[in-house]
Amino acid sequence: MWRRSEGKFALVVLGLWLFVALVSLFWTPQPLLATDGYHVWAKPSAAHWLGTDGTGADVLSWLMAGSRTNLLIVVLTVLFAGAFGLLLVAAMVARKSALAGASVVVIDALISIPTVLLALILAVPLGASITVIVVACGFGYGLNLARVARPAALLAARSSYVESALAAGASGWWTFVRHIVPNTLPVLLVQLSLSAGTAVLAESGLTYLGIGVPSGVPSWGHSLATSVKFINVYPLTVLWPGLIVTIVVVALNVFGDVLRDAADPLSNPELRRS
Amino acid sequence: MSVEVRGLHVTIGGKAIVRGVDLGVADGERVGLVGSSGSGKSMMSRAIMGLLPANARVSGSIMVGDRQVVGAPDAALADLRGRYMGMVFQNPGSSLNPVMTVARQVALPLRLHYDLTKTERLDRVRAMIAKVGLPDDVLGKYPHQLSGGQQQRVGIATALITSPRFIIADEPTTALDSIVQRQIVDLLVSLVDDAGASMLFITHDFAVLARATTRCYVLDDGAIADFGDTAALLKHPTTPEAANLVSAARTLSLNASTLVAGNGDKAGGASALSAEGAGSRGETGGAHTQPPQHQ
Amino acid sequence: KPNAGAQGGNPSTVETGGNAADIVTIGLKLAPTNLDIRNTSGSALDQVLIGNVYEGLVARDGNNQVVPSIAKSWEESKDGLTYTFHLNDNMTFSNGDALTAEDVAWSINQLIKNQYHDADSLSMVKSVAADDDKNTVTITLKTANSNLLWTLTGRPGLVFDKDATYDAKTEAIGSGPYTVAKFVANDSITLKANPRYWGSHKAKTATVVVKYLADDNAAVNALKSGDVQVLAPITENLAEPFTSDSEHYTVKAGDDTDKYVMAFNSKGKNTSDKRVRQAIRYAINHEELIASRGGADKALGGPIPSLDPGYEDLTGLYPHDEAKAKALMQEAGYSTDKPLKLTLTYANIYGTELGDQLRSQLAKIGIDLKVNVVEFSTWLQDVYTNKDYDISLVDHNESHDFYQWADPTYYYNYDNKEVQRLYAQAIAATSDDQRDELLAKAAKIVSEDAPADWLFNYRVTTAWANGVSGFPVNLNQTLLPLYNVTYTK
Amino acid sequence: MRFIVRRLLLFVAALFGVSVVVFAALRILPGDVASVMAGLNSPASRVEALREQFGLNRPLVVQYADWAEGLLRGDFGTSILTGRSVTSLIAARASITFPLIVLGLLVAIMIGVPLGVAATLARSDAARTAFHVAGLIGGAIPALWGGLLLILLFARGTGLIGLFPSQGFPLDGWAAPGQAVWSLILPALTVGIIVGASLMRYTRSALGDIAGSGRIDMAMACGMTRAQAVTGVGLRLAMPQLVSVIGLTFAEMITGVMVIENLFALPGIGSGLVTDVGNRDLIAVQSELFMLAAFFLLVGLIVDLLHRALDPRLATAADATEVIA
Amino acid sequence: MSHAPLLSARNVNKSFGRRADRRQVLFDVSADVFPGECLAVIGGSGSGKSTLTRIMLGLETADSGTVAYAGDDIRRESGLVFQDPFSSLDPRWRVGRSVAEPLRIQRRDLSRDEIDARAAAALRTVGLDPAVFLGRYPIDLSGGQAQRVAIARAIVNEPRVILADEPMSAIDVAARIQILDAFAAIRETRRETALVMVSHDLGVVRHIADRILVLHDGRVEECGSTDAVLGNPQSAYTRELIAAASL
Ligand SMILES: Nc1ncnc2c1ncn2[C@@H]1O[C@H](COP(=O)(O)OP(=O)(O)OP(=O)(O)O)[C@@H](O)[C@H]1O
Ligand SMILES: Nc1ncnc2c1ncn2[C@@H]1O[C@H](COP(=O)(O)OP(=O)(O)OP(=O)(O)O)[C@@H](O)[C@H]1O
Ligand SMILES: [Mg+2]
Ligand SMILES: [Mg+2]
Repeated sequence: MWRRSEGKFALVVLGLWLFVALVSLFWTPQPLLATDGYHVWAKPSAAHWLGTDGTGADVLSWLMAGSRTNLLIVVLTVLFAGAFGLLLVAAMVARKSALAGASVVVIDALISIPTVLLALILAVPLGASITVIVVACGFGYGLNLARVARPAALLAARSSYVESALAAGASGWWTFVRHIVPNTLPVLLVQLSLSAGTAVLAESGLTYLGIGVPSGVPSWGHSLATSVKFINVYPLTVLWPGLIVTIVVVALNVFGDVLRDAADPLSNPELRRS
Repeated sequence: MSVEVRGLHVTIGGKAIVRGVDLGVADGERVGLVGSSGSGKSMMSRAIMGLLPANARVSGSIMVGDRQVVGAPDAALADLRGRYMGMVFQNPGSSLNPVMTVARQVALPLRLHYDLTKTERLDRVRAMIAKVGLPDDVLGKYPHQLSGGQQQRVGIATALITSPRFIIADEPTTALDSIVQRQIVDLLVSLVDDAGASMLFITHDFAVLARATTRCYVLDDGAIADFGDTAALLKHPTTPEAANLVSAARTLSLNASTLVAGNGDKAGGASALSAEGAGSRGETGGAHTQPPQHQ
Repeated sequence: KPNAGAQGGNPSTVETGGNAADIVTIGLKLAPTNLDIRNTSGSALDQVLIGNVYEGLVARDGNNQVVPSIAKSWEESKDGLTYTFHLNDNMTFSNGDALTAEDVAWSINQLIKNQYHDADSLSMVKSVAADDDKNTVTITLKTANSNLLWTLTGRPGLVFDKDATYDAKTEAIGSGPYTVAKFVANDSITLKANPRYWGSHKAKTATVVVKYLADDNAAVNALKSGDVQVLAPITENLAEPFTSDSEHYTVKAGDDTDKYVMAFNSKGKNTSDKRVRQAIRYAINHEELIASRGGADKALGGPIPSLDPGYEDLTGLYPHDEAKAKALMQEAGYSTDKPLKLTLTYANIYGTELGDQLRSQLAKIGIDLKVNVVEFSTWLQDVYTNKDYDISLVDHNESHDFYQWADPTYYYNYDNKEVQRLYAQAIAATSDDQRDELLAKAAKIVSEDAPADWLFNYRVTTAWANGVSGFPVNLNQTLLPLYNVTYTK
Repeated sequence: MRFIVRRLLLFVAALFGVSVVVFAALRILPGDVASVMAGLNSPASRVEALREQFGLNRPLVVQYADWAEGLLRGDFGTSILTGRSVTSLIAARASITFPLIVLGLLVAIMIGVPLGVAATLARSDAARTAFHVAGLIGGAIPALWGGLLLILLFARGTGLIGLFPSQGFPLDGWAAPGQAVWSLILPALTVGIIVGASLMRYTRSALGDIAGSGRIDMAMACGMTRAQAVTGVGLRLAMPQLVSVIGLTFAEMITGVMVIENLFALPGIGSGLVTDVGNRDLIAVQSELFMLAAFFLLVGLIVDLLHRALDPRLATAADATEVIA
Repeated sequence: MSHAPLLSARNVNKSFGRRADRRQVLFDVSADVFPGECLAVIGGSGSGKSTLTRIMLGLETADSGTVAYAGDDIRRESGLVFQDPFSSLDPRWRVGRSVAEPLRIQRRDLSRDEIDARAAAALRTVGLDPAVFLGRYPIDLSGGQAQRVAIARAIVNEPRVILADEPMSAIDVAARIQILDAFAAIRETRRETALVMVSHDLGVVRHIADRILVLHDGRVEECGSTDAVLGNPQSAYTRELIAAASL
């Protein structure tokens, strides 16, 4: 992975992200909660590398702490989407054709409901919360995942190697876990990395709409949403979270592509050395 | 139309796939190209058609008639393809356009190269469809509604609709059962001969080879390992690569005699039966470029 | 001299000549959902309709003083129980109907009978009678009420056309200088000069469009790009590009009665402890809060703002004093190591910054403040109706609203008999001085009891393109007479 | 045919499910429209009276039945707060949101498809990398931020090159079509560029798959140039896939559109929904949510049918599972 | 060759599709497989060869008719070899793992080492050096090698029946010889093992089969010893098939 330049980029960005998220648990340049009403919207300085925001809090500290919230959201969303998506894939490639047919049609129907509608409805009982983002995105992306993975999964499910395994007495579950999933993995990886990126984007959108991350919880979307209205006055404060989100999303997408190539024995001859 | 390949090299991603091939097909001649899987047969056909993948590096020369293919701009090649050169693909299922009806598919080269009215075009398509032995009602059908043999006939009709002077058939029968396989080979041979065109026939089936061609090349790992008169080559392969292939084929043939008797009914290949037919082999490397004595 | 404040607030003295624009667009923030001012709460309606479309029996000026409107004069009986209003002559509604004493009496009686919004502020009214011949309206009270006239400047005093039928949610028929030509919910209201207007506040600009720009950024862009000529309010911090460009723009903060009330549930589990409440008041650095907001707002030490009767500077009662706050918390059993967990619940319209700042300030004295920013409707349910909260934060922008502290059932849960007694006396007072004195006394007691902290008196910042004149700067979030507004390019 | 019937039945079932879920979910909200209308400082008796007046005290089942019965008649009810029929409310907002979506989609298609084709045809590695990077970055920009950048660049009055209005919709709405379209350009560009970037990647990958499938070879063997084959045959073959993708994008665009509507102060469905939820105008909210869901379900249905119509192999299959991909 | 069939199908009928699409692909087909013999099933494309073998193996159920197996569980005592060597090996599994899969499914009693040893032995039987091939991925195999791996996988648990569905139409002639050699080796070492081979390549059939079953459009055209069927075909269809194959 490291050998390709885009792999390097993705690994560096994601590594940095993880590192900063961990560090922010123990240390931020300024205490996260410290506000200073006398120094709001301060320009970058030695004490505040990226300046301060509208409460006089340190922008860098909030961005650092935001990275852990976003990491949490991304990880949970991807896990949710992955698990839900795989469940749907399992249903779609089931040998019971009624189940397979029904799941295909149901997915096709549900997939047209936008994530934000789901989030709006979920936010009704739950209020603005990370759960809303994770569940709404996880659900939507899970559907997407299933749909995108369907051809590859079906191809694997109907392949002769699955037939051979079945003929040798394997259970449907065995073939699913050992044959179908690994052979769908390249598609899954790419799609999950897309989902991860979209989750970061969705966080900023939903938080801006007031149904995402609740107030007081640092996140990039929060930093973006609270500074957005000051773009004409303090454009730099808006620049950072937007830039970070863009770079991270690019890195996540690239990561998926590179990981697919690197982790797949078919496309990576290195892995095939015995 | 004659085809002259000289010192052809094809490299993809640093891997040499065709390595210095010289090959010639004279006007009106049917030439075979055999070789085990992965020896570069399809790559040769793609090179001649100018259909190599974008990342392929080509050197050498390929003359189709008096035109150079290597390094020619895409537009010039497009003008050549379909008009002077036609191609029959190995797997019709995956090469026929699934959203085109048979009529539109077959008419495509006409549409691209000739300025005909709709009815003129349809008439020609209808005639061509009849020639390949398909009923008229397939015209409105889509490829997936046809059987494999029917699909392959559509492929042949498409390749031949403009009466090209040169045909490449790249393993056109491997996906078909033996009865259909035989029909297709015979059809192709008769159509090519009727039109007086020349053909490069790629296969690894020696029975088919013997039936369809008069002269052939054996390709091994991107280079020509052996060449000569088909019947003679099958009878007395000289190089070990050729010998290996021929002996295997012989072991597995239903009865050994049919293998060489193959060229049979159409092309007057009876002469191939005689051992003397091999006489022309072993001469200079340039011999194969000469037009064969066609009966 | 009506609306002196409005005039005074505008330094531009450009005379409106022939080149005055016949359309002025104004950007406001909080949009009304409908036009039904009798049923729907919210100051957005008062702001745009009162004085522009509907007129009251009496009106208010920019200093929050009662001035004539439909009534040109009035008399009050000695005992303070009878008010006689003398109406103007030849008044008409925008539909052409004549505005008579009958309409006035009907409007107020309907309000009381149907319990329209704010009806309970007229609970002391015994009867309202019209004398069409003399063109007078007489209001008789059960008990004397020093607040009656002021109350009538608001919704309870509005006069509607008795004979007109229209969909009050989407249309408005009043007697003011403007009519509503078009109303797009949550987006805009187009006001057109009322050709049948009877009075002296004749509209100077033919069309005034009020655009509601909920998004601050959109608002700033709108003023910058010339899509609107006035922005009220504009966040002080956002006004910087306009402040620095005085060649093209004018930015000014006006006085107002908005009180950012941070109420401590007086019956709450932890906040019933007066020491905790006092500690919080000492802990809050009002000056810093105001500075962070751009410095336009005024410190406010008690429940009565400067424009209301009974005002007195109480900021000295609880000066910022962290040590004292810590000591009080210590007494109550908490410290930074063993913090007291409290939840602050407030509506999302006020932004997240305040919550973050308060949490930061209170953390220093051992309070772990959880900030719960909710929708206004949720706040209404949980805090206002169910009184289920520790600390709440609301901008109480009403004027003359001290009664809240004298009502033990109000969501503050504040119950002080002395305050209640003083307030009752103030209401019954027949002289303004007496009333003001009693109110000031009560206000001081309230502030000392610390049932809330008054973060600041919010002053609305207004920005306009130079060339605009006649736009009121004071009180313009509740009272926005537009007849005088012009724009000369 | 059986497929269509089944798909329609499912559509109806999904609509019913959505109506129940939406209705039920909204009833969990704290607070109601009566208390919002009464606001601060109204006595409880007034709130109660308003509730009674609006029928909010009836059992939920009765309220649902009432609403659902209206839906069947095509009557979405009357918004309690604004007093307008929900139908006209939705129509007014949709007249901004849908043109915005459509314009955005047009921009996306105009950007995404040609660039996707160009990326497929690119012969040099440098060009391919450039397209790749552009696609990656374009798709990674948060809508909110992208909108702001565009405002900074092109907004009339504030931008570097002031061209387009950056906020609000003309008062006369579509009565002034020129102005209306003009005010939608920046928002549409914002959504369009972001969606276009991902559409470009989809186009490229779909074309890439097809280019390797032998169909392009066949077309070229018939005499097409590579460019002709990719644009003519390749795009047509990719069409079913692209239609699906665009259908999904269409639905996903609404998130961006909601943000964008707020940012550009457009009184569309997105900004309207958020206010209505805040005001607890549940009759309006439930109808709006239902309409939106129905609309997107309909888009899904159309896309599915279109997908079949575009691929003759699917048209005769009884079940989508029968054809892989 | 014993006289009790190891596997026998009687009057098998099979249709696919529903309602209007319904199409019968097997009509009253009967077939016997005896221990130790090699039965070739030949016939044109779509004649039902694969379907018949799948039914005999229990991968598909017949609409009517019976399949009897003179053992315990055919699934555990049979091996399956497909036409396309690459698609029948999981491309993401190493050869060793693929070959051992039937053991891991069926023989929970065996230890890891035993399983590895048996997989190596199976590879050796088909003429592949375990040291070289165990760790490879299918993509790095030639067609002949891949097909032999698939055969190794089919025989690893010492099946009593091997079903090979067109095991060599996708590979070149030279590689076919290797496969035939592999089959020969198996029949050498395990004389009881029956081999059912579906093919339309009569050359191959002539080379290996003891008996031939000819299917045509779902019906048994004829059935008899190799020499009888090829030398003296009874039905017109068989004659045509032979003539076409002779070219
Ligand atoms: N696009 C490609 N990129 C890189 N290598 C390729 C590509 N296409 C084919 N090859 C390699 O080129 C060699 C020759 O392939 P080619 O398809 O010409 O073989 P062939 O003789 O036609 O074989 P077959 O009989 O299996 O069709 C093979 O080793 C193959 O792996
Ligand atoms: N799962 C299925 N659903 C519907 N039809 C099927 C199915 N499987 C096979 N068929 C049909 O049954 C018939 C017999 O198929 P089968 O695969 O047994 O033929 P075959 O003799 O093996 O042909 P080939 O030589 O091409 O492999 C064919 O017409 C085929 O289309
Ligand atoms: Mg080939
Ligand atoms: Mg078969």
